Amino acid sequence: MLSISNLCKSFGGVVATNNVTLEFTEGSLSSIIGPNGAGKTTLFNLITGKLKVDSGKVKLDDEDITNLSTRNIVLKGISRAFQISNIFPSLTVKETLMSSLMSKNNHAEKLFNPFHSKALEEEADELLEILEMKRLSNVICSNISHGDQKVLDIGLALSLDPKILMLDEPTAGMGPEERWKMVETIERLWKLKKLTLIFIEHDMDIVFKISQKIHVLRYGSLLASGSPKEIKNNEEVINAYLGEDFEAI
Amino acid sequence: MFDFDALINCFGMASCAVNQLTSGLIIGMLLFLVASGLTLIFGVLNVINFAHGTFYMVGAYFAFSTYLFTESYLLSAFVGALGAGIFGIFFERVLISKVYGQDILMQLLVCYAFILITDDLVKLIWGTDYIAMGIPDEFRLAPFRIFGGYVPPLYAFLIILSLVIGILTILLISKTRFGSIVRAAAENSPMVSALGIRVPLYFALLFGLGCALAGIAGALAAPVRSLTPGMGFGILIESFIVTVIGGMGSIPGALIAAIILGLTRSIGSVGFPLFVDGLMFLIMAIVLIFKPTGLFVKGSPK
Amino acid sequence: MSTFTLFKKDISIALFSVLFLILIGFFVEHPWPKDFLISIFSFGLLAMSLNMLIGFAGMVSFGHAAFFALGGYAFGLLLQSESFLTNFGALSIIVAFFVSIFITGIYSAVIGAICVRLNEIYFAFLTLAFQMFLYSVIVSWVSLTGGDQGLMGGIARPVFLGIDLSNSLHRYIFCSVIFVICILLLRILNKSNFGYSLRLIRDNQERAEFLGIRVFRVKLICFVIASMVASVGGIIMTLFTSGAYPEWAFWTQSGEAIFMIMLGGISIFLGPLVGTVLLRLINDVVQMYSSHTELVTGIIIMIVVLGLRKGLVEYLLEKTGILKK
Amino acid sequence: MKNYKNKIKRRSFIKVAGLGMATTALTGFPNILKAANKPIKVGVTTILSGRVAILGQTVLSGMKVAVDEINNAGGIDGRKIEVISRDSKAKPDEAARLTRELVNNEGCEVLLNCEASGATFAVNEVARDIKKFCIHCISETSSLTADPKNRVPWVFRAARQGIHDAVGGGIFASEIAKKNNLKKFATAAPDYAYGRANTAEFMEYLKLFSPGINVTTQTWPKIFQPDYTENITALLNAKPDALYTCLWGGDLVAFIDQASLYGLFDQFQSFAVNLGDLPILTAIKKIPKDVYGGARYHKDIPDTQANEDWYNKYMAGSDVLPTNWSWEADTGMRFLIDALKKTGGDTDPMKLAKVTAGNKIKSPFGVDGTMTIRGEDHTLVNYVIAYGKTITKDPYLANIQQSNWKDIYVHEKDWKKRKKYI
Repeated sequence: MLSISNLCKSFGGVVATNNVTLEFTEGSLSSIIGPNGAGKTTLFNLITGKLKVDSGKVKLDDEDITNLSTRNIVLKGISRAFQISNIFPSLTVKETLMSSLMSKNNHAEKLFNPFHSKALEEEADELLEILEMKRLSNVICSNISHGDQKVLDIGLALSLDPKILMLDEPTAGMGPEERWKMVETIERLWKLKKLTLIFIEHDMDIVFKISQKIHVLRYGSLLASGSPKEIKNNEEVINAYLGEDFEAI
Repeated sequence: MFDFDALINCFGMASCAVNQLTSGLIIGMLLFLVASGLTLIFGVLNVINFAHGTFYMVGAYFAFSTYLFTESYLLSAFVGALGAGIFGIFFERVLISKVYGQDILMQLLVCYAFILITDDLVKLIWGTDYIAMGIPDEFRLAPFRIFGGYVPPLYAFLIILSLVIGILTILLISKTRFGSIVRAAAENSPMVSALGIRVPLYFALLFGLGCALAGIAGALAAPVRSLTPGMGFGILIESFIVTVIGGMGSIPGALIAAIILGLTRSIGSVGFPLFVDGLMFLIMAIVLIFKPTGLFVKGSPK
Repeated sequence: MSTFTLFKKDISIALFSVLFLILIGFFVEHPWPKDFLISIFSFGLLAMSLNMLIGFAGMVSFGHAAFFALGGYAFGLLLQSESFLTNFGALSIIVAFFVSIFITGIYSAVIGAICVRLNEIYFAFLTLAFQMFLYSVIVSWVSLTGGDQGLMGGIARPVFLGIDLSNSLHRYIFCSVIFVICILLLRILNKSNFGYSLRLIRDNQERAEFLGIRVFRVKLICFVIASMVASVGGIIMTLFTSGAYPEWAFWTQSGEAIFMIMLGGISIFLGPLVGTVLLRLINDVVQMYSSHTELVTGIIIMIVVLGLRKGLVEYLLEKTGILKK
Repeated sequence: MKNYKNKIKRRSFIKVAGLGMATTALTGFPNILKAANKPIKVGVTTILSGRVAILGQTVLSGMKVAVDEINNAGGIDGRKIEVISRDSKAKPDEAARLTRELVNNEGCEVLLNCEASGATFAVNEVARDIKKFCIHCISETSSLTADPKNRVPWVFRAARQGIHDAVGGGIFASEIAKKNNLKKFATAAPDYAYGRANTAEFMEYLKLFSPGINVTTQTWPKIFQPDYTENITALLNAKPDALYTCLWGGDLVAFIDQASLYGLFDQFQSFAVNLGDLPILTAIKKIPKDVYGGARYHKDIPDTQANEDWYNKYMAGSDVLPTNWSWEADTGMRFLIDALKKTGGDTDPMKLAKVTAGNKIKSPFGVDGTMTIRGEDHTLVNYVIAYGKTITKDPYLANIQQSNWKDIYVHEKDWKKRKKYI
């Protein structure tokens, strides 16, 4: 479904992504792991159009989407959530989702249509239901808990009706209990919406529990790819993780 | 609008070339002193001191009063700088530090209010009248003649002095303990506080230093520029242009940009006298469009 | 469903306001309230449209008054042109009105296309640079604009549809209607889908992009609309003073508009309008009782900024518990 | 007087303030109290803040001389003159707005407009609109009254007019140019309407009276520019025989100080039309010798007892020296008072206009002790236009020559024909 081939990116001489080739099949749940500075977030940024690719290709269903604008990539069905929850502080939870749905419906530039319409509100309510966030609908986003902000962030990505959902460290900054609740939410949504899901994660317990496939990056290059079982037994991965970078995980 | 013949003629004559180049330098160097303070404050405190021209004015008025009593140009320049510096520290501690890290509009308004208040205070103290300090006797000399061009001794002195002050400032920021603390605090102020250093004190001193630079420019120029309440306004706009072109936070950038501006004006007065201001804003716009961070600062805007 | 039915409430408030303003015109003999209100209409539109940039979209412009001036100058110049007046006769005012807004729209689209790519302080400085550039042009193009003396000799105000704009009552009513229409337009834009796109951009431009918002386009549209509304303010001022002046394009005019916004509060829709009224009153009252206008105004600003740390309207609403934050 | 008035008003302000601004806004500004023998209120807008605030100050002090005289003499049929002034901050739209407000709220019945040119044109339109008698006291722009398009039946000018100065100055300078064989002229003028028009008119008449003169270099510093170095060196490069400048106020002071550093005044003859204002002459620490300057206001020009008396009265009520604007404001006020006397205090604009057109009053600033506001174009004539040469000691100007108004009238008429004003 999504395939990237020979992707390269460097910043003023520092290589951030080095000749990475990966394949994500439809409906799969894959994770990307690697030490800090391995180029995981850069990879996300290259796929979603936030950064321009130096060389290499990104393809979605055999269509070349390399270096398209963020908006066009979103329209093609790839959306993402962020490492640090990335929301709209002055809007309420429901308004946030409504805004995002408005954008999906391609109504964002309608000058004279009232934002608060019944259809949009119903759509947002539905989404709130799925996210189990109904109780928060009229709370200003900057006032909800960190965990809720992260769920909302994912909700925003989900509201665009993506084929592929990319999550950058969905459990970062959470306590253990919250983490597992988040993992459950993610798995539930993945199944419910029949998504292709790609996520970056540091918590190995989570990674090995839910991933179908794991890709390991190091120094911008792909170190290994495979099922959790294969990765667990991969000599190079073990070395990498037992090496000096281990602390950083 | 453009008279290129006049330009070519001028640069064909040594005297004309000397006259215009040195006048570009003198305009540029005094501007640099003011702009270097502005850029320094922005670079470290991330605050745009819209009231910077006020300190130029205050420096000039302090120098004027000192000169009345002492008749000493250098002493009055020193008092002008010191006065502006102390006034700057007062402004920083009491007013502008209250809006650090806030909306730029808040900073703008605090500065605007401060300009209004200070201008009126100057009127109350020194009168609405324009005042001339007069050229000190030691500089009442015939101009130097270089290749037929004229260079007044006072201006030669000012160019050199401004350059020295500029270099000392750069050294102060890059080489001394004060400089390294300030730079570190600019990067990570909580960390530096944790080391037991009183960051607000250093910020205040730095702000005072920036204001003193504007003040000394005003004080040094006082003999040849008439003093009026509100005189800081014109110089403020020009030093903004310098700061934007040179890159906010870069003192060497300010130096180069100030000289560019000085030369634009001195060459412009021969070649395109009616378009000098328009050209200055145009240069600023072009820099902002193609390299918003300024010519001498690396990186791209947020 | 049409926009009219959907914004029923806002439209009825607008109708009511027009009615109220017209009643003032008819029943208050004293000319002062009309003069006062016309200047509020004019500068109010400048402040309200600037708040569409600053408050709705988070684009801090230091050069918004350029469009106010451009609208005023275009309108004044058209109505001073003999050939324009003979061509359009009684319709001159209406044609000049729309043409001036249109010219401002085109100009702001060009300036906006260059400026809106930049963020925050760089956007602010670039708009300032363009404003000062326009100011330089106005001041040095003496043969067209009259330079620093402004458009001299008054502008023609031919009667149309029985409306005679040299009559102060007619002029007042005409300006009130235009003013309310513009405010209603801003209100609708604020509450519309587009308004929420602006909020998204203001709050978090990067995330808005990842929601598929065309940030550049939305910002540019916002910039152009705000500029056109500002030009209406300039047109009202030109009608009122029967001239146009380069001071309108000077940066202090933008600065004053920013102050009006901050005085009222950027997060309340009508805050800037209240700010405009307050600034005018402060100005007038201080002028009457003190010769140190600058000192007193400066101190008042300090108190608002450092004491309240928000607009007066915001402060009062929060104090009274109507607005919770 | 002004301070005294302010004090009273401030006290009442404290009481009123309690009612709150909202009340003030609804009721209009409190000026409803009208006594039986109410004073005649004269609305004045001028520049009282910013860089040229000093000029506005000298306007108020100047007209105070005339106002005190009439009020001490019992006023006009028992009604005193009260000046209500506002600061326009030199902004035309503000001047227009304040003028309306002075009439509408303060109850001013007549207007004395003391604005520079831009704002004067704005006030001119307001006076036309609201039909109030108005005298412009400051703007020298010739077209204000010469161009029939701008003329309003009930509006007059009691100030210098650019074209008069240009003819007078042109004749004066041409004689010097002929005597000293000055051919190549350079000019330095502030880059705005006044500077450009003044320079063009002056050079036009200089060339007319002394053919063979040409302008080789023109430099245009910005108004309020702090530094003139590049303009000064441009002048030095051109090596002209003579320089003409119409810089004024603090700008002229700075220009002269900076030019002295380059020894500019030793190298060629200079004419500075605005040099003769007293505050300038006293502000410059070392006045260069032998610069020709116009007397804008000078206590010794004309050297009469009347002028001396006026100067002393002025200085008794002011802490700044009188300027050109002072005598103009005084003159405007005197014409107004004279007109009011003739109408018996009636402020009907047409009645006042009727007695003002062609009116002649006694004045220390008139050539023969009188000045006239011409009926045909509503502008002041027969005021002193004089030029002299700087000396380094008080009174700083010597060898004063007065221009002859007969010459001026002839050339003014030609000029008007050329401009198609008549």
